[in-house]
Amino acid sequence: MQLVLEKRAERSNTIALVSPLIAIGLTIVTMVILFAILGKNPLLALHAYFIAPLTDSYSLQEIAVKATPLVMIAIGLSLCYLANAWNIGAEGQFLVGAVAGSWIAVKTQGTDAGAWVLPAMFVLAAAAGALYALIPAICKVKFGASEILTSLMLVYVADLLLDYLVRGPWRDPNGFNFPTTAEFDSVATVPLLIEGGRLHLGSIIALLVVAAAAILLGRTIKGFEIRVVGAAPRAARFGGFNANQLIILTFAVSGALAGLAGIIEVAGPVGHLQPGISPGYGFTAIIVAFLGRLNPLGILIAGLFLALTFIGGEQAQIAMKIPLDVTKVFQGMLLFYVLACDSLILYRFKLSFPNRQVARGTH
Amino acid sequence: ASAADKLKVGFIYLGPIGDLGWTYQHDLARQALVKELGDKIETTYLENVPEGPDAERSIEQLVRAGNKLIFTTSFGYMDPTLKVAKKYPNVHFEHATGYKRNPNMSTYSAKWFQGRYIQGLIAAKMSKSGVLGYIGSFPIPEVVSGINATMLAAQTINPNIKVKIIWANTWFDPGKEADAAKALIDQGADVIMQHTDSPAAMQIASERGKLAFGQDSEMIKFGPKTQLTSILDTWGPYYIERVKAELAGTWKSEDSWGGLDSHMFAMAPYTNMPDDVKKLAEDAQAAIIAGKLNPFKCPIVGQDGKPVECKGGDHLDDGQILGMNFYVKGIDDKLPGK
Amino acid sequence: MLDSTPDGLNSGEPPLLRTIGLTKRYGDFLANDSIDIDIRPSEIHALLGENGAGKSTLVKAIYGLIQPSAGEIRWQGKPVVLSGPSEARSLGIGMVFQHFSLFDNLTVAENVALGLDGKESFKDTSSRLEQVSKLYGLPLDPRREVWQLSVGERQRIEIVRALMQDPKFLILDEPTAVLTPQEADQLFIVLERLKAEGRAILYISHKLEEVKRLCDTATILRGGRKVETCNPRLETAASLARMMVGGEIKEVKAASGRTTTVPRLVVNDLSLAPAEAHGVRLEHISFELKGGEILGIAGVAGNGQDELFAALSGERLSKDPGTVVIEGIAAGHLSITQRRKLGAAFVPEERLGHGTAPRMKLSENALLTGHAASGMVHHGFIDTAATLKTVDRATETFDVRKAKRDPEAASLSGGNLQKFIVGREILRNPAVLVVSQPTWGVDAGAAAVIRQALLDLATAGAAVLVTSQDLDELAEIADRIAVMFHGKLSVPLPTREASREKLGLLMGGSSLEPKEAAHAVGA
Amino acid sequence: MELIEAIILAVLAASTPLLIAATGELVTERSGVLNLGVEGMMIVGAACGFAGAWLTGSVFVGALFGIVAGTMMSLIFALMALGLAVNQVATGLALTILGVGLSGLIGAGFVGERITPAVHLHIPGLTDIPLIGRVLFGEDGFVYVSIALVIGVWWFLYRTRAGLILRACGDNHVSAHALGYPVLRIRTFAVMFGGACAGLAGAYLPLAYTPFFIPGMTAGRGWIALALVVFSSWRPGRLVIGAYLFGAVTILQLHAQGWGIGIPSQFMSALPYLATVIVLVLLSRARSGGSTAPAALGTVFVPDR
Ligand SMILES: Nc1ncnc2c1ncn2[C@@H]1O[C@H](COP(=O)(O)OP(=O)(O)OP(=O)(O)O)[C@@H](O)[C@H]1O
Ligand SMILES: Nc1ncnc2c1ncn2[C@@H]1O[C@H](COP(=O)(O)OP(=O)(O)OP(=O)(O)O)[C@@H](O)[C@H]1O
Ligand SMILES: [Mg+2]
Ligand SMILES: [Mg+2]
Repeated sequence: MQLVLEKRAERSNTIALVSPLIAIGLTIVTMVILFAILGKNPLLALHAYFIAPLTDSYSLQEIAVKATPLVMIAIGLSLCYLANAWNIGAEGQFLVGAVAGSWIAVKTQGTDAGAWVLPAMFVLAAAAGALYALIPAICKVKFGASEILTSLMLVYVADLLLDYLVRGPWRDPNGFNFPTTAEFDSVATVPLLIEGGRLHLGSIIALLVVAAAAILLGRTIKGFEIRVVGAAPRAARFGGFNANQLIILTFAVSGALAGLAGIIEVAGPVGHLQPGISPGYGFTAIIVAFLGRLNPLGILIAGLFLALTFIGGEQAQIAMKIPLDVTKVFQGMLLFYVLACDSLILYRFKLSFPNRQVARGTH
Repeated sequence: ASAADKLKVGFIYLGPIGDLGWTYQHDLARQALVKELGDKIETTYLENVPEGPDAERSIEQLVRAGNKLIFTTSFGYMDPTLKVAKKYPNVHFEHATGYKRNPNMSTYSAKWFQGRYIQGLIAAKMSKSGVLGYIGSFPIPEVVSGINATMLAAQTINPNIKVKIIWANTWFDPGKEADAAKALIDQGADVIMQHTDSPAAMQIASERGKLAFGQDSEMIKFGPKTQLTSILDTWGPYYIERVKAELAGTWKSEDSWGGLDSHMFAMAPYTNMPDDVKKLAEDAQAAIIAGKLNPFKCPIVGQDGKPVECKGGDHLDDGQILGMNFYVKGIDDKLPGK
Repeated sequence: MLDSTPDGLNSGEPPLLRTIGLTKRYGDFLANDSIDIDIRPSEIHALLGENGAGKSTLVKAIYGLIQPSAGEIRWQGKPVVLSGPSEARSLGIGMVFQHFSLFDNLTVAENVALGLDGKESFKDTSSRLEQVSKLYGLPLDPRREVWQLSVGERQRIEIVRALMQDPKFLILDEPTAVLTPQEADQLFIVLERLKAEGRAILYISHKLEEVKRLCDTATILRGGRKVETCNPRLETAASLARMMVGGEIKEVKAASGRTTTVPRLVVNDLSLAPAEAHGVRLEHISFELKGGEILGIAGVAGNGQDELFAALSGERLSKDPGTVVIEGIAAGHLSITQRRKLGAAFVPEERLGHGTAPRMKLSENALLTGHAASGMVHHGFIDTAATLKTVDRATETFDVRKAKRDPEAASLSGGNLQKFIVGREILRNPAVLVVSQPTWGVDAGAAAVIRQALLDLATAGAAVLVTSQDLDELAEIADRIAVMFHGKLSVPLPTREASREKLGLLMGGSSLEPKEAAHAVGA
Repeated sequence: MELIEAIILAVLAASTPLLIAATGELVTERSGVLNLGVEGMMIVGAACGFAGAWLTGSVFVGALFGIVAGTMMSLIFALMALGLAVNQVATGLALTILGVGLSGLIGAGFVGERITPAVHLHIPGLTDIPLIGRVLFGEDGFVYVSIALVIGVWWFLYRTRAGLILRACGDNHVSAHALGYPVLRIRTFAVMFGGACAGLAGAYLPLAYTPFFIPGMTAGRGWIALALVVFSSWRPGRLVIGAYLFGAVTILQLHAQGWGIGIPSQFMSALPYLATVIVLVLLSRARSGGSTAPAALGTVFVPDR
């Protein structure tokens, strides 16, 4: 017996709609088994993961806060991936953006700089993220160096750069030499949306980014270019679109969005620059991009969903002492199932039996 | 007491509980706490909580789950802890190794440099080559003060003692720590000291027949013939004391910076050394506990040859130690970020 | 219809291979519907049919590459079930594929070794390779890597590889599509010799004259079914075509009074280094094409036609703007989009992946080439209604058959997709149309529609450049024909002077005088 | 002199896991499959390898456990990327996440335990030769295995028919299929070999390098292995050079710190990564545009049947 794929003449839109549901269903079944093995009550665990975080406004806010950088970075990455440019280094671009934006905050600290500070931080962060992303893009376009690896290597470099700055030049003079800048002034801080909560302006920006990406991809010729270059490079060249330019462009945009996400995290929930400002956002966003099928709306949903699993994972840790590793297994599994089910959009799965019986059928 | 009215105590951990180092020791202390007061309290922990934007949420999640006393066990949790503390005045917080406090937020840390001083004495006695190897994680004051204390002690035995420092730029990468230990030994160091968390360096020293000190936890298992002693983070007594205070309703915001006298940390048994060295170490320990010996006793000469200002009378004051960012004379390395 | 062997055709000998009710189903689509065929030793058996009739499917099943859904294969009278090509090879079945099955980055010897079953050492294979290729007059250098070789040489590898298995039965799927007439003649000599050695050959070709000359028997497929087995020597090309199509083929009619006007596409001494290591260098190409005129470019594939197309379309730019002049404007340095704005339109050879993005909708594929100058884009935003209108108009004008209004390009059959692509360009009323292999892989009906459209476009005053390997097609529509060889273009000959022989010689590179070519302008 | 020997020994030890994992990935990629999940397979290999050695007391059994674990992980990848034709980049990333989680669960029970590490060869006389003795005759088994592995893979790829077929699959899967080679099955084996090597490389860490298990102890070495494959332009010989070069930069930056070179340690730590980027660029440049990557690398293949 063998699993055989049969290409569909056209992608199935029905499957495209139900496949995420099947995937979630399969993940839940697997999780139930895993919980049972671990000796945890599966129903309670699932409740902690999926239901509890949705039942109070605090958790909902937290989901939005957590999803904000993920969605923003993933939108940028999706543009790259659609154009067949493999930016794996969003984490580094995030950090560099955070560093560059913080530079303004650090330099204006204690001065009576006005309301221009935050916008300027955003602009500089986006620019720095974009420039940092351009390194692998240019290496790719000019020299043909694999962008997957160069962008990844640069993550480590960015991490060490940030580390160097906060331990050296930008160290808070009153911080007992601990590796952090001083708390940013209020003009350099992302405003909160709900007093006393953590929901901040960044979430609105993320929504705007989603909307802009949806319009870009769905309605504009640029978006079309991106999609064609990725889907059929030769046809794209025939259409007059320059793949190299698009690699540069999508890398720059995704770097800019990652950088912006970086400064929003630093000037928002964190409030100062320090090592470890990213719990792997740049990498998690890759999952978000794929979970969302590289579609802006999908990414928004996927980002919120993944954020839910983080919050839920914590609540499961607290309520049921389920180890954090289970959440990771669960995220990996979810991604596998989504990818596998999406394969159904293009293919039919068939079980074939050794041909000896089939071929004799009519005899 | 029934489950409902048990006191809920929460912990936020930086690493996995299995890191064999920092987080591992905190969790051992939590277990000791459960053993001692298990019928009156219920503990919960969140592991692997990064020191970034997630920390605040994780702490708040513990609050919302009903924890009344919360230990946040790494420096990077300082600001998030403070933010949550301000939001929930009725919950008490204990933050490790930081310096910001609030009426409902205490800080606690240990004067590990006292232990490092003792290690410096032992190291200088035991080293035949006169070269010590030091693996640093990050050049934060805690680590720098440890290096200085080591050096000041070692110089009392051997004024020409040398220390070679390698910054691993990580708290935790066993492979890299092992590589660093190898490099130090290959460059002539015969006593390895580490301020990173895994037992990798101990293991390498043991393989090479050199001597080493453990870090955070008992590492003698990884070097039965190698470990001289180890600075053990023994948070247990402190945790028990604070929880008892909470139970009794006497909890107050405090700054506990415990030395060897406070049981905040301890020295593992002095092993693999001749009796005279052992005696030297034990005497120093006793003197420190008795308050007769201060590792940062003035005069202290900085790397640049200029004496360091003595803000604490005859020794450096707490602020100078907590924010230490200079090397003492005799260290030929350059302090990163200077 | 159990035994369909016609009386009088080799009926004396038992068949070497016989299929009974062979059926292959793809989803709901029947690619082969209950096909019976007999192949006898010392027989060259033609398999004819339109594109998509199921010829390749049938031979792939016989070669064990795909598993039939139903039916039986008998080899020397015994039923066999082939689990894969290597089993077919061990029986004595060899195959030369329609699309080469070679490995560009491996050497000739390695490619050959991969087609054998590995019982001899690599060294022995190499030396036997040299023997066999000498024996049949198909010279090959075993150490060269395939990407360095010409199409003809690649074909040779395929054939030598098959011959080295010493097959009793050899299948050739359209082997002459890429050969010059002279190379094809050489192949026929080899085939006759194999026949004389007692081997059977199943020969797939669209070139009916060739089939009449070479083959003893012909089986004709239509829509996946066998419609006839006959002796091709007793048929005419027209009667064979009728059996294939199942009706008469519409004649393509040129409008009588076509007048040529001003030069609309001029190429002046165009030379271009190859873009890739194994590309062809274009050398001193010059010609002039007036409105109302169709210039045909013949030549064996891989002689620079693709490079010329890229240079004309602007997919590759030349440094000197004057090398390509469109509508009187030097355009050598302009991008494809800018050239489209000047009134040029292009139809590449490859439909899926070059002419269209396979997994995108037709409306999006309309946008692909229409975004520059067809009012589909306003201020960077796409006018979806306009793109859909283009699809509808192309559908109507060119009878594009599809399952819904706006399906994905890949879901269309080859002929229908080609009609859509040609329609998409022609509807833009181009001043210059450059089209490559307009009817390659397209059935006779659709081909007629497309050729008619090209003629009509020229009649309306456009300049049309057609590159094709099909000499009959060029004879039918072109006013002049030039031949491309090794990146050089011959002097265009008026169609009535361009005999098959002459063109054949030019395609083989015989009588091309570079000096003449360089100065040749117009006719 | 002794210092040089010591540095070489340290470099060999640091390079060995990279070399083993990269050799496996090289074979995988030569067959046309890009498996980015090396890190995930390594870390599971580390956890299972340690578990095996701890339970049985045998480093050899531990290594086998690691190999089996890596292979199992790679089978998940094969099922997804080959069986279900899923995008290979996404699948590889998912595999890494899954691996990190799984290794944590598996390893949780073994934290704090220690084992006796793999023994080093000692041939009296030979091992004591100055400078080269310990380098050549005093390594642990893994080092010799890694060398044998690369030589074996070279021999396999360029001297055997099976190797030729594997390279053919990576060059053009359509042709390979047309000639009757079971492309997906061959690729599955190549992926499994890659998984086995990654598992072994992961197991090397707790069995020989630092004989205890700690979650996350691979610390990004899987990613470096991936970079090395590109660095080597898919040739086993250059892979050896690349792995040892990377190991050398890693070790030498530590020595440089020990010698007291006044460059920020962060910069020194960043050196191996920067060096990788620069070398990748230089190599790609030297190839003047054309890549030597297997032509079918990373592309989906669904055969007709
Ligand atoms: N894997 C497949 N799945 C679905 N349909 C297929 C598949 N392979 C072939 N077909 C369809 O089967 C039909 C027969 O194809 P086949 O390749 O046998 O045609 P052919 O007679 O060789 O045509 P040509 O002259 O163009 O080579 C075509 O309509 C083709 O699209
Ligand atoms: N690989 C495939 N998978 C699924 N369906 C296919 C595949 N190839 C072809 N088809 C379907 O088979 C049908 C016939 O396709 P094909 O291109 O072979 O047509 P054709 O018979 O050659 O027609 P035409 O003569 O117009 O070229 C198409 O409608 C297409 O939907
Ligand atoms: Mg065919
Ligand atoms: Mg067709």
